[in-house]
Amino acid sequence: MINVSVLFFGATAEAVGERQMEIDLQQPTNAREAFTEIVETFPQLKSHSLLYAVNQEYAGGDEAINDGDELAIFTAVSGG
Amino acid sequence: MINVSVLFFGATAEAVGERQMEIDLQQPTNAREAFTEIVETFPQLKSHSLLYAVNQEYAGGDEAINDGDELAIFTAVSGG
Amino acid sequence: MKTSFFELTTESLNVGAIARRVVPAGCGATVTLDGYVRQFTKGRETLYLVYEAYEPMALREMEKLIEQAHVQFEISNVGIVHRLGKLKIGETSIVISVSAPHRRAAFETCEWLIKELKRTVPIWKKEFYADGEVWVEGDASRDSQITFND
Amino acid sequence: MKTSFFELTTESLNVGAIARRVVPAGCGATVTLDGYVRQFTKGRETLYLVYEAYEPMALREMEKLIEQAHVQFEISNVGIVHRLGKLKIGETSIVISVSAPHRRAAFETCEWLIKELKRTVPIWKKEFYADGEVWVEGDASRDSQITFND
Repeated sequence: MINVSVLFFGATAEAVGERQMEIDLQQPTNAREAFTEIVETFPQLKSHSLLYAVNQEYAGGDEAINDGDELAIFTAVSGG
Repeated sequence: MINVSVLFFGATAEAVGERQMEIDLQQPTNAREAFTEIVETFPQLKSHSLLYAVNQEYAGGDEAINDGDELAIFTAVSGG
Repeated sequence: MKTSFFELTTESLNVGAIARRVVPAGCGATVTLDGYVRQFTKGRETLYLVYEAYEPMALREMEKLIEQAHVQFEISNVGIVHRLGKLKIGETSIVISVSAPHRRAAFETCEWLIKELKRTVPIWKKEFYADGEVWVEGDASRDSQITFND
Repeated sequence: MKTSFFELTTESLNVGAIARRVVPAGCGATVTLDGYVRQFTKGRETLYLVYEAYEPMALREMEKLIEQAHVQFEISNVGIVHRLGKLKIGETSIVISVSAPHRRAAFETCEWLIKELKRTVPIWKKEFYADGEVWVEGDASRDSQITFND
């Protein structure tokens, strides 16, 4: 088991009802597997088009996930 | 004879030593003829690439020149 | 990076002061984009906005944009300041200011930066209307977007 | 012309204030060009500058540029302010600010306006160096330029 932080912003924070949580995961193979598991836990996220980040970098899916990592799930950005 | 004002700016004012003068001209056929006559009076202007205006509009050369008109002779602009 | 800078702030933005900070002595022109809260979007009246950021990641992404701009364009300095929190109608949300020896590069870089910022920097806008509120979702055109939850 | 404006002034220019004056409620972005006195031009050090204008004609030409911009581009407002008289290094000589519903038009129009202003508006710059002074002559690329004194 590894422990990761998961951050939500804007629409995803509103959908999940939390801005940050600690989650235990079976050691995932990669970011794709980790995020898929998290989104299954919060199916209300599925109505959004989601972006993912690992340790403050956009994740392509193949990144390794390690204990203590900071994961983030958010919708397409709308700053400017 | 008609009487016109002639204005000079920047490099042309410096070359002529005046910023404004009243000049009497034999009724010129057009702006080309008027400006040619003025420039002949101040040959020191010939070392510059000159632009001309009649009554605060760029002159193409064919404009009529009338008594009381405001003529101007200046170099390519360098504002900005 | 020279004297380029990138900041997030909840204070109101002074466009002229930000534009001035990117000016080096040898430079010819500064181009500044000033984005602000519109009163009407598609006919609907906005009362106010709230901007929220994933702050450390937003700053990293802004820094990357500036680094990339210095590689791609002949520029001197860049300043990017994005405001966060609640903004009233007409208040400035973002200022991007680019100085360059030649104005063409300043225009090009400034336009490139706002386009990229809207695509990559993790900041979100919530619009508050008389009859509701909504988190605006971007057009999700990031190249590397992953949709593996589908 | 909406609330567009064009001015000549011997006072110092406040870039932010000028940018702000062109902002209408429905508009999305303002792009501002801020041109200022360079310290070095082709390696030669400028001490200060003097700008001189054929004022009434300059204002007419600026007005024409703004009218033409409103015809050619999808913009809201334009502000052009050119400073005259003596300017120190780093001081702003010109501000052109364009607001538009879409930023592309604001960038495009602002760039077009400075290019045209440098070509058509009768304003001249005199550079003062440690060892001399010179009236700068533009590149004389006006379409209608007449050279009948040759």
